Amino acid sequence: MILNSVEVMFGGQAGDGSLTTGDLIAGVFKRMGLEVYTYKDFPSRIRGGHTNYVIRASEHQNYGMADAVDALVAFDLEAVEAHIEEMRPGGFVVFDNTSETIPDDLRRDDVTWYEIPLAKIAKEQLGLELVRNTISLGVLGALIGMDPEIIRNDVRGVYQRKGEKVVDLNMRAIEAGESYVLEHFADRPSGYGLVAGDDGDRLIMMGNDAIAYGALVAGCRFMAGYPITPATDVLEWMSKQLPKFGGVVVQAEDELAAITMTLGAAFAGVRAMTATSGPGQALMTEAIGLAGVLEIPVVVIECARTGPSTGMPTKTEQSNLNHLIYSGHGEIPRVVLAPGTVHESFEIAVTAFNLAEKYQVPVFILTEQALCQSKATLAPLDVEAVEIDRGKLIDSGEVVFGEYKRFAFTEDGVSPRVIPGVPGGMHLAPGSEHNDAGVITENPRNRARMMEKRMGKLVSMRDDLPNAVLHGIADADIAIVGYGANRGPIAEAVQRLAAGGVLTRFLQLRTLWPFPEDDIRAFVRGAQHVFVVENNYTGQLMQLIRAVVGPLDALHGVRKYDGRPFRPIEIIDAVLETAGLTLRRAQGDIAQGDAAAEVV
Amino acid sequence: MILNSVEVMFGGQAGDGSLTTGDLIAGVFKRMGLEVYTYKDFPSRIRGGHTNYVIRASEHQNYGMADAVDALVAFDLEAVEAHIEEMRPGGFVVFDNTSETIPDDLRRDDVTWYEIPLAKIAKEQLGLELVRNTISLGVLGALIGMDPEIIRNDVRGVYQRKGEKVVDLNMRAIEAGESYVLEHFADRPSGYGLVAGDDGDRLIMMGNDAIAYGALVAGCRFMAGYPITPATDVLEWMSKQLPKFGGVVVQAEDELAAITMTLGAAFAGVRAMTATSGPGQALMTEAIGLAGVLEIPVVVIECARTGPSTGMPTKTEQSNLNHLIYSGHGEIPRVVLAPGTVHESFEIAVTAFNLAEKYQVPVFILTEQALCQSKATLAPLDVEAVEIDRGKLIDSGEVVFGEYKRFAFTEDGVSPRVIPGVPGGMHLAPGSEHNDAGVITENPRNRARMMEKRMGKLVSMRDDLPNAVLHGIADADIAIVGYGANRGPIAEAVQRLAAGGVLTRFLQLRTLWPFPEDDIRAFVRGAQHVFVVENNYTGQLMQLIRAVVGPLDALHGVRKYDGRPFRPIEIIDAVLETAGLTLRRAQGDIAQGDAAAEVV
Amino acid sequence: MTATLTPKDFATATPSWWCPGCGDFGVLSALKQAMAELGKQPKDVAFVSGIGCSGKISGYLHSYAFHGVHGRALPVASAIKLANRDLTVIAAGGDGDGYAIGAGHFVHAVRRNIDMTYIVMDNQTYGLTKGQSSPTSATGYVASVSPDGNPDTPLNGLALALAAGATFVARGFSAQPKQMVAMIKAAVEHRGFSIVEVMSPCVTYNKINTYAWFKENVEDVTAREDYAPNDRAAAFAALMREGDIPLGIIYKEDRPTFEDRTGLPETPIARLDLNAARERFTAMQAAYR
Amino acid sequence: MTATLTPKDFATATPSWWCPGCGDFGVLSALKQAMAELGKQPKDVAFVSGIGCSGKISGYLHSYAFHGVHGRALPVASAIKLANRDLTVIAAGGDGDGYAIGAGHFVHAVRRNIDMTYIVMDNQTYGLTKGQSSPTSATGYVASVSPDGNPDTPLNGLALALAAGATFVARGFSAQPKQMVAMIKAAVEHRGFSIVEVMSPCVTYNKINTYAWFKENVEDVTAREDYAPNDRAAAFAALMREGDIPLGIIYKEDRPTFEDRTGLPETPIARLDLNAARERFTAMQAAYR
Ligand SMILES: Cc1ncc(C[n+]2csc(CCOP(=O)(O)OP(=O)(O)O)c2C)c(N)n1
Ligand SMILES: Cc1ncc(C[n+]2csc(CCOP(=O)(O)OP(=O)(O)O)c2C)c(N)n1
Ligand code: SF4
Ligand code: SF4
Ligand SMILES: [Mg+2]
Ligand SMILES: [Mg+2]
Repeated sequence: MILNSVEVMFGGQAGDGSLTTGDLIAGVFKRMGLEVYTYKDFPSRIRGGHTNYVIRASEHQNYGMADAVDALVAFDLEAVEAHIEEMRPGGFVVFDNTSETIPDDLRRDDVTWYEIPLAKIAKEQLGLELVRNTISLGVLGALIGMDPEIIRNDVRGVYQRKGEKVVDLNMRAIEAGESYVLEHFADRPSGYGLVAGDDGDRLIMMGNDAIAYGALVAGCRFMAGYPITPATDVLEWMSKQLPKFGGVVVQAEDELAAITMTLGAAFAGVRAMTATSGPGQALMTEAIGLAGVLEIPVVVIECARTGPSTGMPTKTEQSNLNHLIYSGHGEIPRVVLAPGTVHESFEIAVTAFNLAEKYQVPVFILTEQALCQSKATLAPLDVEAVEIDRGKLIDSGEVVFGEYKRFAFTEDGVSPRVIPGVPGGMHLAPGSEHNDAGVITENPRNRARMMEKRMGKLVSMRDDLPNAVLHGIADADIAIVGYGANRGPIAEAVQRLAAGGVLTRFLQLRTLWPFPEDDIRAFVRGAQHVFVVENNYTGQLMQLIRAVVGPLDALHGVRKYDGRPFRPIEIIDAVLETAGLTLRRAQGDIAQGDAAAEVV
Repeated sequence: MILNSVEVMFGGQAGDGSLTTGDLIAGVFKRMGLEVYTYKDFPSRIRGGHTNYVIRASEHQNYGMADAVDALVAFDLEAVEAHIEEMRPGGFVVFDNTSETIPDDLRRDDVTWYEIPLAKIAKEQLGLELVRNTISLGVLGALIGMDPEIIRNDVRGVYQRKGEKVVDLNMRAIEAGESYVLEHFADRPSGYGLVAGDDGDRLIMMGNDAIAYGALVAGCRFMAGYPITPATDVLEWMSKQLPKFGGVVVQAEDELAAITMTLGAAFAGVRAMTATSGPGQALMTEAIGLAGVLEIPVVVIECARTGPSTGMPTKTEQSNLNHLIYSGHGEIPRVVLAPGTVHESFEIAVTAFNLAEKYQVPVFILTEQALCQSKATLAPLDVEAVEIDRGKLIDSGEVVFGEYKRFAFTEDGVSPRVIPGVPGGMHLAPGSEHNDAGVITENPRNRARMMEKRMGKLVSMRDDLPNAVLHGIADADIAIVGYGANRGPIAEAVQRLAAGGVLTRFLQLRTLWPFPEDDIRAFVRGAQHVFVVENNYTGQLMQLIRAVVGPLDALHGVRKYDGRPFRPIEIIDAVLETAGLTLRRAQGDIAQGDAAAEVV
Repeated sequence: MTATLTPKDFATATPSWWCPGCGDFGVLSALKQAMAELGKQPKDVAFVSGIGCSGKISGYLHSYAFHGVHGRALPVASAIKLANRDLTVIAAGGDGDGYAIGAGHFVHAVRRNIDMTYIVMDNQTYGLTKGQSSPTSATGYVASVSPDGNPDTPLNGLALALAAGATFVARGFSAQPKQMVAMIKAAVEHRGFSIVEVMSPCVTYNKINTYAWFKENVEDVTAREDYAPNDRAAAFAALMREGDIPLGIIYKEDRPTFEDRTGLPETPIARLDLNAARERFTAMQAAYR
Repeated sequence: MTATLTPKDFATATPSWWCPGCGDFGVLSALKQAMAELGKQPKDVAFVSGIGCSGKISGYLHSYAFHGVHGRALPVASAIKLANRDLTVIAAGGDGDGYAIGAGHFVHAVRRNIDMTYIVMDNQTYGLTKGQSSPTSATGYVASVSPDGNPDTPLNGLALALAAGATFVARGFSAQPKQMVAMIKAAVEHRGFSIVEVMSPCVTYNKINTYAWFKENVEDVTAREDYAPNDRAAAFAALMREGDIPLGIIYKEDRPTFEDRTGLPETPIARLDLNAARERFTAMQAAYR
């Protein structure tokens, strides 16, 4: 049987509590010492509509889903219809047959079926239909060997504040689930098993929380935002925490206000940010140009979702990289950073604030639904290691009026920056072109010089930008480029291809603008094939790479634009097919999902 | 002396009436049978502040300024200070010395100085300082030989509605100017002369007027806009004309409203447009995505100015091509067209509306201050030749409800489009992803198919897009690429380089998106040097070209980002320097500004 | 088409995405009822909605429906009306859509007075984004983004409309269908911009402003015989009075519409022959000779 | 710094870009006078303006001045105040900047009631873009974009503010400096969001609402002894009355500010030590174990 590697999918209707149970399962897996990654696929509505929650457990962190679902817990037929094809042969389905039955055409015979009247048991034995979630938890636990004690502790932890009666009810629900399995399926093992290990000193965190936490630690004390999926988490997190640290959060009337408030706070000397997604980002376009010309440090978090327009608001995509890099009239220096893991989400949030203030530019943190709303296990975050570099900020003492020039021309293009309240620093900060003192002028020579000063910062900042991470075998013939949430599935594909005898190298970009031309040039050199993996239709990253290395025949786009993240096998297949290779070891063996899983 | 080739610059303070006089001069030149191009350089304020108006007359239309100013009419010292360096050796200055005198360091001795107390004469002899403009007209006329009769007719034409007294006053002003020259400078010829020819059947029109007129002729009957320089002209023109043709113009509360109103009108079946500039364009970003996903035909005119942010609002630039192509979250099919002349402004306006409706996509017309606010002489516009193609529009009859699908999948990606009022066509047009009937769905297969349907239109439209225009010698080793207002100075440079023995070819792009990859590939092939001429800092067009042909060593950027348009000599020099060439005929001979000017 | 219409004629096949018990159901059925009683044909109705739970309503009314971007329902709807004045144009959206991101358009649509109707479905929260405070949330309202309570003073959308020069201002409650139907009919028949704000409880997130709470707090002003809906200042005072929430047609006035003032022709612009007037176009070039 | 200040202390070296006679000159000098009389130090004044002729005013007041994008002066200024509550924050802009593109922010800045002052320089036209109709232009006002006359009903910004819950509403006239100075001082001293609308004639484009015209039409309400500026409905009625243009402090009320309601600490956020509380940060990770 397969040990310590399972991908569970919880499928039901939005608002039926499956998210809570999903989180519980993730917690139990973690406490059993396993690495966990979760992915939420819910509709853009509050109650009803198919939703599913994927929880993957393995011995090594893969930061992504496996090739297929091992265990589908389906609360209704719709869940089976929607996902039966995604099941791995040998996997199993737990189905609530209280009111529906599985039609034959859906009844795959290469998966094991556990049909249990969950709702019925919940109502009749426990008197509350809602607890069928907890029952299913007991069922799943018994089938794959989740530690009964840990399950009970965690469930207690979640329901404690609702009182002992509720806790007790849920305890009995777990019990009911477990015993049902014992009674009915003793002869039908699931084929999956977990070996309890040591939880150790680890966290389980969502990408958005890691960014928000990073921002707080980095000294962000002002946030203005307008709710929008999947960025609202950040606004909510900051609303709870900032006031505790002397800061403030403003729920703005729209994104035009959110971004201009962020500029105002930053102008006044506070590390400030806003967070939004595509539609809101579009509305912030004009103000970003103002931040650029006024050299105001702001951090803007983009939690990307599926466009265009309202698109599929709760789904993932990488289709606004172009917007972050190119939008707006006129040209400004700007930075676009993209974390690939929850841990990097924290680190990059910190870096973003330092870069913003050191170079007085707007910095975007580009993340996406499949990363920012996904949870993963990770080592504790090192707060002590965080260094705050405020650059040429003058927030105390005084400057000599007349001598001091806010937009002074300097070597690195960065001018000393006073904040209101500092004696002698009074000046005008105008969105119109201005001279070094901030006086508006249309003089052509000054204009050219100011453009050179501002844009020059893109060069002076080079050494401070997050480097690209090389995965796999440095001199392999096959190269892969990608960023963000694709870091997980690509890295896993690389690992498994290697296990299968196909060597590849993968460059994970973390700085997307200024575009790491040298890294790309060096990385692509000598590669027989270069695969550019991205979640969009037009190949935005590919276009950037082509401008650097030319439209080489060796460049291949691997794209997905259906709102769903990549599964490793999709990348493996694309590579093998294009490169005309097959794996030395048969696909089946390694399609296992966790390269490190032992097959007993 | 130099015949029929003169560039006059009128320099004074904003709001002092020099614009009126500049227009008058342009008109007189035209009526004398010459080709005229004008360029306005005014500050972003209403009264005061240096402003200048350039009027160039030549025997062939150059659509741009010459290398240097021949005749500077300076109403104050500031005008001399600002422009004396731009004067051509051999040129002349008319200076109003009523209250200021020329300091020696400015007194170039290679130009002729005509110092006249214009204001004094105006006040003392005519009793109104303002008429010094008209006096200067008489002075200029006498110096370069403008037809006195035509001058008088045109001046009468302009002031008629103000009554005979005003007309008479201005007549005496012209008189005063002419006689002053006769009395004082009979011995000092300007070195320039004009030979009155036949005006013929020609127009003189501003780029913005040509676009607005084209839109009207193309059937545009709704416009919503918000004032912004240099796009306001279009809004003003349409406000006067549309009501006469059953249409309506709405002055919106902001650009967010302007663009969404435009979408609404187009959805209802009216050819609709809006016009704006950078800052407003930035605010329209989100709604453009909606037009893309709802497949609503809208035309958006971008009259580009100098950014970023407020930048230099009255100056020219080509720095938001990237924005028009790449802005917005998610990917939509869109078209970006760029006229290079006033005549093309008319034609492309017509094409834009046909493309928009035939392919149900947003179409941008990209023009810029140096073109849209410049006047030029041109042949009459052929209205009869205009064809209106509304594509798959169903605006009458009826469709069968249930069978009809607004977003039906078709060969060319374009679906039959009903408008409200048509029986049976009722449907939902949602910004969310939807199926062919307009029902919102997050099904991955439908999503992928819808993306392919919409984006596929970029391919099906290829043959209908305005072609790129080849200027110069088709097989020359030196190639130049450019668009928009640079069409003039580049084409002139090409001509003059040829006259000097250096052969070049110039590809003027008129469709910028979908990017004409094949044309570029074919054009660049075999070129020793490829110069990409554009008015911005980062080389936006260059970046697009690099993505197609690679970062060739042969690619050279010729860029200007000081808010001023190119003069031909800047391009000539860049080409010669980089290519390490010199002209067979000495620079001086051909730097003449009008390749066709005879040098007597 | 001549057969009398019923609400069913305005039903769509699409199942609603609202939570059971959501106030928006009441708004939708009242709207269907009103359309049927007014004898409108679905083909002649343009229905524009914003983004939000409320915004989904455009998917459930059989008509030419437009589900645009957040906060821009009014400019879209205004232009549809100008483009084809034969259509009955209705816009609808939430309190966030209309009074937060859409506040600027709201004020200007009101003063433009184009002949159309705007329905604001007010649940005093941002439903679709999971219950944050909205412009109409009470001060102190505790939500995910205001854990310590909403610090802002609630916005009175109807008072705002009066200040902006509204010519028809009414408020209903989604649990009182009869009054809503009557109000929507009067609004649609009003010549000019009419606004109907409907208290539409969010049963999932707003645990304060519930059906029960509203039943306690609403008051039908039209019931008071001393109330005359033609005095702007009095209407303002009524709306501003602390305590109860006035329902009914609160203000009504006849004033020239945007169409009147611009002399918009009777022929809908959408019906014009674009190829007419060619020679007039050519003649215009004289001005540039 | 202790020496008493004069308007000169708030002057900049930059020459103004306004037309001779522009009403904005009056606003600027009243503002300098008020700042001097209030004893504010230029270093402690943050002055944010919009885009327009009026918007250029930030370049002429010696202070920490921010000349942003069109229509967004209020959010910028609001955040500056929250970031450093020790600053005196003033925003200024035109009728287009504040009531057209900025209308949404205006309404929300008012209801948020942050302790700052907003000066609207109303010339009833878009000056900088050469005289189009603005939200406050009279119906029928003829301009380049409304050759047949402005079809819209003028917007009463102060009435709008009252409807949005304003706590300080005043109007001045740039030809009456004394009153303006007093009003601006009262506004700055008001605890909360104060709005001062100043009638500031555009001598170049607006040939209707001239100085002469205003002298004819303005009326000082505070002069009427029956007028008490503490009744919102009465203030609304006064503002809405046809005919004359009321000047003076039209409404004033004490209400908790945004700062009060959010319990914003007295220490300006801009002065916080960002490296403090490291161990508290680490402790927070427990929640994720
Ligand atoms: C530009 C933009 N910003 C934010 C969002 C996210 N969003 C969707 S609906 C909504 C508000 C919903 O509140 P309301 O208008 O009151 O509608 P309700 O759901 O309460 O009916 C928001 C903020 C968006 N879709 N677009
Ligand atoms: C986003 C944007 N749209 C349009 C403009 C052009 N613009 C500059 S000032 C202005 C309006 C000026 O009117 P107002 O605010 O009343 O100021 P005034 O010039 O009358 O003092 C406009 C539309 C702009 N700068 N930015
Ligand atoms: S969340 Fe609230 S507003 Fe949205 S559908 Fe549910 S009940 Fe209605
Ligand atoms: S145009 Fe009008 S508002 Fe602008 S500066 Fe001149 S007078 Fe003042
Ligand atoms: Mg709501
Ligand atoms: Mg104004």
